[in-house]
Amino acid sequence: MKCFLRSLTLLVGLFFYASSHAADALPTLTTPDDVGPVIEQPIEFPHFRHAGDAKDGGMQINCMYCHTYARRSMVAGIPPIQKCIGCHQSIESVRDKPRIQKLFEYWDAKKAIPWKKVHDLPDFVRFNHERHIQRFYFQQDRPYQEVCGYCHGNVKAMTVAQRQKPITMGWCASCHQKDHLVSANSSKTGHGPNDCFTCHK
Amino acid sequence: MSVSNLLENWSEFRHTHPVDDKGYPDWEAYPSDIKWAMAIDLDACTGCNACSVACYAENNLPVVGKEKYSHGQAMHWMRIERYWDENDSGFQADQGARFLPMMCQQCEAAPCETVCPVGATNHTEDGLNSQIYNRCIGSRYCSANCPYKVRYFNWYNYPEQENAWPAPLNQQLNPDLTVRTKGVMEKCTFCKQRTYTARNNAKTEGRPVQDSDVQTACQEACPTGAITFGNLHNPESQVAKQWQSQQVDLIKDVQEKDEKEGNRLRGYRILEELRPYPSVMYLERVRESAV
Amino acid sequence: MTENDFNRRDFLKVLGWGGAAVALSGCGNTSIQDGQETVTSYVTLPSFVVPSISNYFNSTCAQCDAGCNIMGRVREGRVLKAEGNPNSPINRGRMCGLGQSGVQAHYNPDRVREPLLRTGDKGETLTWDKALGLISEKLNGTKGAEIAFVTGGMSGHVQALLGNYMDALGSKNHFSYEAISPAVLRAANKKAYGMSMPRYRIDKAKVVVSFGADFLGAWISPVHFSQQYAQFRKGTRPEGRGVLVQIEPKMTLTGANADRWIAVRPGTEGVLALGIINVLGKAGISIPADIAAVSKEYTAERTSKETDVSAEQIEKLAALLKERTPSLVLAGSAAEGYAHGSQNAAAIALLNRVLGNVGKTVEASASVPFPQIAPTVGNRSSLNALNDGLAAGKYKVVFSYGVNPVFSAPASMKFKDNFAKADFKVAFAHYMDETALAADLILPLDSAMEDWATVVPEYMAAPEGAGSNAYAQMSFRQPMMEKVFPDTRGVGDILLALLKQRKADEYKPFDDFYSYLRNAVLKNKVALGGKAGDDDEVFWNETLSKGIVPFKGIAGSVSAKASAAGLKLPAAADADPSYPLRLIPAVSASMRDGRNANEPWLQESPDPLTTSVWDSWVEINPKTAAKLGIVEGDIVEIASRSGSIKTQAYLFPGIHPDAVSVPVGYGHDAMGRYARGVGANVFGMLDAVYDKETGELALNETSVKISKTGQRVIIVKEEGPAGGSQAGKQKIAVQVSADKVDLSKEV
Amino acid sequence: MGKDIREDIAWAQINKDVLKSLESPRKLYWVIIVIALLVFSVGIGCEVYQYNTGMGVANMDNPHVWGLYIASFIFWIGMSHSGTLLSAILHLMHADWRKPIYRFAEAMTTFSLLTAGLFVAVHLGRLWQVYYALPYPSERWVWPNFQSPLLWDAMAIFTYLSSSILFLYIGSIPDLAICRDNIHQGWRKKLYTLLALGWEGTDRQWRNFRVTYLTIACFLIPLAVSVHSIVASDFAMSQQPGWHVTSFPPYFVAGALYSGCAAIITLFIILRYVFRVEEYMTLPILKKTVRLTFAIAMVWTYLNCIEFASVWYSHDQVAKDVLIQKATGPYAPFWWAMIFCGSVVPFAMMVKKWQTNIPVMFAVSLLLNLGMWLERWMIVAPTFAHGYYPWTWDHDQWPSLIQWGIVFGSFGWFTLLFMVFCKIVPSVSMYEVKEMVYHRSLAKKKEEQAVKEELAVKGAN
Repeated sequence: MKCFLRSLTLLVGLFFYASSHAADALPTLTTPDDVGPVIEQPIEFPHFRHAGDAKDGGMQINCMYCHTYARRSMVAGIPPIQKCIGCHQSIESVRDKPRIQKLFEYWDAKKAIPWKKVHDLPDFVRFNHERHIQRFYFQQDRPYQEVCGYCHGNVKAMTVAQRQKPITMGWCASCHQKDHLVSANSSKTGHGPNDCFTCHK
Repeated sequence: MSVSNLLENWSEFRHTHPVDDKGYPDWEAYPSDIKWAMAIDLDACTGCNACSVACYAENNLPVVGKEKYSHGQAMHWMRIERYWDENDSGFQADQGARFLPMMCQQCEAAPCETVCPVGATNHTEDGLNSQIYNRCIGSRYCSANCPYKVRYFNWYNYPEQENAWPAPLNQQLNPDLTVRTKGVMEKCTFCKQRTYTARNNAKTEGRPVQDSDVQTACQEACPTGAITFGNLHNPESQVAKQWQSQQVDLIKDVQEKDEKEGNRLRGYRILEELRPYPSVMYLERVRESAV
Repeated sequence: MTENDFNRRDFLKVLGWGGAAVALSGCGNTSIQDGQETVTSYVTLPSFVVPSISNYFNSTCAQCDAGCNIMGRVREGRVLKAEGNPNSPINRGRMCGLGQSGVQAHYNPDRVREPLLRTGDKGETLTWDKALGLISEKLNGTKGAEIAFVTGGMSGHVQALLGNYMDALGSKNHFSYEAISPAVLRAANKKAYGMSMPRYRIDKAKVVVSFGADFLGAWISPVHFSQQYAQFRKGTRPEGRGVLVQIEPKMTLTGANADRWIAVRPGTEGVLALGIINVLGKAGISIPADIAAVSKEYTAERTSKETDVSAEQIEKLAALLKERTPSLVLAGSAAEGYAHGSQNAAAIALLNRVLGNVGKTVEASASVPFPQIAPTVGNRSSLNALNDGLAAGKYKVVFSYGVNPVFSAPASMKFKDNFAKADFKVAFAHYMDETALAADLILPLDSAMEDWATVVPEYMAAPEGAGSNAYAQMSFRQPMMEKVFPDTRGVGDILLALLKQRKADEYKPFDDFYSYLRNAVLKNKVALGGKAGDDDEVFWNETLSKGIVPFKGIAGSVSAKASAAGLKLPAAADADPSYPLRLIPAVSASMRDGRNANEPWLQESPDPLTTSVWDSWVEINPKTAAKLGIVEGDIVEIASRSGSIKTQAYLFPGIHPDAVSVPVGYGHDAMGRYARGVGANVFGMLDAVYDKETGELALNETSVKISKTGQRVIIVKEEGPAGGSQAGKQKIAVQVSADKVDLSKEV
Repeated sequence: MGKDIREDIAWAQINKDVLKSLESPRKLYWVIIVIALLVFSVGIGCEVYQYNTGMGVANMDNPHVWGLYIASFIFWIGMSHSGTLLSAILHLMHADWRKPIYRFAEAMTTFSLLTAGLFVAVHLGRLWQVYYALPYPSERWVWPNFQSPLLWDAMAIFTYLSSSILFLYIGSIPDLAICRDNIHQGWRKKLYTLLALGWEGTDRQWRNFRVTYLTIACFLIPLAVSVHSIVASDFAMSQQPGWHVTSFPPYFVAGALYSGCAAIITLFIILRYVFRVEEYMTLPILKKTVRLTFAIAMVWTYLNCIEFASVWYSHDQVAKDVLIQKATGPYAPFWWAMIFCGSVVPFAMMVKKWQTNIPVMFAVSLLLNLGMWLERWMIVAPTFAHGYYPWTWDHDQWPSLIQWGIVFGSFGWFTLLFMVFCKIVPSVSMYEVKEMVYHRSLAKKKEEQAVKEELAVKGAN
């Protein structure tokens, strides 16, 4: 009997110890990528061409040149076709490429492009692009590619954007629990809100 | 997430109340510089229901229809109560009726918060009593324990099965907050989506939130301006001035002025003696006796 | 960028595409569904549109005739909510529940979606071209005198266009009809003060005595008066907190907020007013001789006997009025709905003169210098004229727009039958309401949030300050989003198209009503507050963005010469024993005359006093009910000489024992899913008794008897069976006597 | 009064009698099974409808957010207590009369707990998210709220349930072995072989068995008390008038034992008839049970009075109002019925003649159960009807047929489980009855010996 009890205690203890460590190791800021599905878009937009590094043949356009609302609104927004046309009407060299032709078709028909959502959050979640951009891009002065990349992954290397991070609650919370510098030239740190109501609506 | 994190985490997700077990208020422990609060002047309130309709419009409240209304399943986060004066022979109407707009009082020590088995309702740092719809499993314990009975349960699947917003009425739905489905509790949030936006904008501009930043939907609609809403921590805010001038203290369960003889102030909080420390102050309705 | 001349019309067209994203039920969906939803995207987007941030467009509320200025909150191409325009002198950023529900009229699933032609009992859809062609066909060979157009109260450029159309048809038969209108008041005011709609200054009065004017609920411009009321109740204003006394047989929302609610015997309001004058005279107020001659016989005792108000109460009231000036005496619909309604109103107006309120709390308002857009007010006597004409077979083609006389005319008028006598009836309709159902051709209208219009309010509120007596304003109503249903049309567009049938050349320059309106406004740029040198485009855009166009009106003046000449109040008649009770059709703030009954928020927002929803009811004094053996929830039959209805009984302390009250606006048998079959229509059973001077239907002159049917229901209402009791002495809705609090130091 | 178990009954006879009950019960057994199935399917139908449509079909509203489900939940939890009382407490007290009946009482404990658990599921608005209430290290970094009495409840009940099942099972092992040895083919043989865990009845096995059984019994007693105290905390920890009562935990425990004992009487009477075990479930045992029940009834009545009294002499006006409402308001008929059934009817058990009168006791036990069910309902509902806030006062909301249907169905579910169990596992503990018979015969022999010796002594003198 004694023997039985002893081994039971030991087993239970082992279970808790092991599970505690196993769980501890899980979510961190640099999670292994959790790649989302490949999504077919109406136009196969080459992100790498626009935002990619120069060495890869990209033009290093700031993400927020097109996704211009990210710094002043909850949503980053898809640029209106107007924006694409604004540049492309004067870029004759690629005018006859099928993707560009498609773009002009939409423009001529005055029809918005039905882009599919790549990073879709459930409707009860409120994610604010503005706050994150303000915090990391403007206050901490981090490079925009890094800041956007926290959640969107390495978009500058993609053609059609694909989800690279899990974007689950635990994943969000793992970063919110970390201390981050308040601004570039301050040693003060703070972490993201852990108030349920801030992100849940 | 380890088991060793359990307790630490748990204490974090329940914010400290300024009124805790110490028996005296601890404002130092208050986690932010915002405490949303309200004041409602019952002398100005005419009971016209504009606030309630505005709430329907702002907060995606379903219209339940006659049959369900008859079962008491209406979803009005803000309800207008009508009371009569009474004497021995029954209701008296010669001084009119008394109206009371009643919504979640956003208690500082809310009875609903402690009892939720999953922590779907808890206190936010800006002093709201939050309701996380997706966390709710529908035990309804919060409502059972609410002294004001201002929590509303989704008895049915209003958006889908009950078709509460037949197209194109659904286009009116506010995208700033979700449409609740069956089986979750909901209640007034002091227009969380609006306070959120106000705080967000103020933060971007690097300044504190001011009165002009935010109005709740009911306050905005109120034809007589009976509702005041704002940050109680900001002494410049209208609501703080009102609370102050009425000598109503958020963290007391008995106001000093009520103990004094000859109190000529009319601010009070409902069911204050139960010590939930509600965030809504009402101002007594005044009636002239000379006529 | 590429399109610099970006105007609002195009903006609405390109903004959202194929319906924008709708908030979905969120709680069931815990998983992320990448690639399932579509992003809201745009072709072009003006810089002021930022996704997730709302834009506000100024417009004007169309839910009632007060003309409150509103802002539509627009997100992703959808209007979400109406909010008050803070710059409006009328509603000052506030709104009532009725106004809030305007979005539900806009998105209503029961709107008429395409033109319909009735053949026999069946309807068929047809194109606009065919519909308009049909009208043209029917009008050919029809004399102008055979064409009638019935509308509600109208103003602005739609009215101007309608006027032009009627001229083009050679018809003078424009009938402006309102089921509930202050027509008697207008006439009485004209006589007493020299203008039909002076400005009332509740906010300046120390005492307001209101004879049945429900200014917080459904009287003239309730949101504006609520603003004034809020001022009036402030202890911090120089006059101190005001005292409101409401005198009426059935408690209205205003009565519920009164310091003293006095239940007067129905119809004796004028007597009471004269009684008060009599007592005031005795108390030393100087009474002009003509008034004294009339009032002298109304001693406190006699008045008390006739009105059922105690002499003590009359004296108290007189003392208060004498002590606290200025005061304001209002005459409202409850006092006017009698055969002697005009007399009542005149007697009440005398009080203002006696108390010296005219010019202080009854102020002059401005009139509009442009007669084409100045408001045409509706009343019921015009319906009588139309009905007589229809009965005589005078009209062959009848247009109706914005009114529902088939629903709101008393059955004794036989309006429906007479309406059927016309050969061709065209209804400009929002819903398939009773009148649209009786019409031959139904033209679907844009909602007020899709349409262009200008509105000039009848009650001209003005901002504080100099020149306010010459202040006038025109408000814009403009589209806030793309049409919900693509095949509806604005009333202006329809009228323009019809006009083009008659005068193609004159209206050729105008593609649509928008261009007509723009042209008309820009033509009068200077008169509307612009400078001659202003750029048209800039002026137009600024005007639209403000939504309010103030302009200089013709300053009026009020005369304090209300005369008692010819004033004769009938002695209270003994009740007919077979119809012992007086029926008071109640106008509630949300239901009004029933035109908005299909908006679910209004149906579900409880009546403030009875807290009843989704049904009509009859209010009975508990004493009367006890006599008749009626308890709450009994289905009773209310029968008048002209008809009867059945509805549920509600025992209500706020009603005179000699009266019963049923709300109007319920009892539609058409209109839509939320209105149909809800409650009973009290309009139908009204006796055809008219005010002797104005010919207005005397709403309160119907005598009824009540009998139980034996059925009983549980009333669907917000209050519990405890009936709003606060027993248990808990501090819930606390009331305090004015002398127990110090209001002067409040913030 | 009937005969008690014969001391000279042969052990083989015991085996034979009890095993026979597993094979050929009376026809009534099948009738009961069919009825239980029907009743249960009514409940299932109602629940499926409610699950798909929403809780609204149960006719609950604000403020009546809880209804019969919670009342029935407490009722079934309460019912589970007497199993523990009979098997654990009386085991420790060496009351040997419990032996023929403790097995089914213990089964009752387990199955009523399972039924109670059903009500938690039925009651939740979003049953499909119930795992949120489980304390597991989740990806979301959130935990359930350990402050909530509801969570304590869940934990307590789960612990109690698992311990009860363990207790029931361990106690049945020797009997399962007997079954295994006496049945020669079919699925039963396989089942018993599996469940008997290779029991051979060796001395060492018996010794270990005794220790284990005793340990669990000791563990179970505080657990039982705590479970119902915690259920009481659901109410006592809240702020509502009529619930916020300090004496609720003991009151609930007493109520639980009370209703459990009443249920034992009911089932005792049914079982002894259906399974033809009149030989073992004898009237003297019934008499003892009835007396025990009466004692508990008096304790409950006392605590009930204490509760009223403490409300009465406190200055809590609102709580007082609730009490007055209970006695005079719309719930009055039910409340007085509860007083009648719970505090008046038990006096019938004082009548000696009736203590062993089967029909009378059957009726009485049903009434007691009804009373105890009403008691739970009278705790839950009137507080909602007359809480702190006057606007919601006196607004009655009666349960809909759907709600009644589910409550009704739960009785079918319980009966079904219980009856099937009794058909598979011997409802009379064979080895304990043997023990009892053995001890009694020993005692008798001793007594006879003593008499003999006395006589011998006398004779010698």
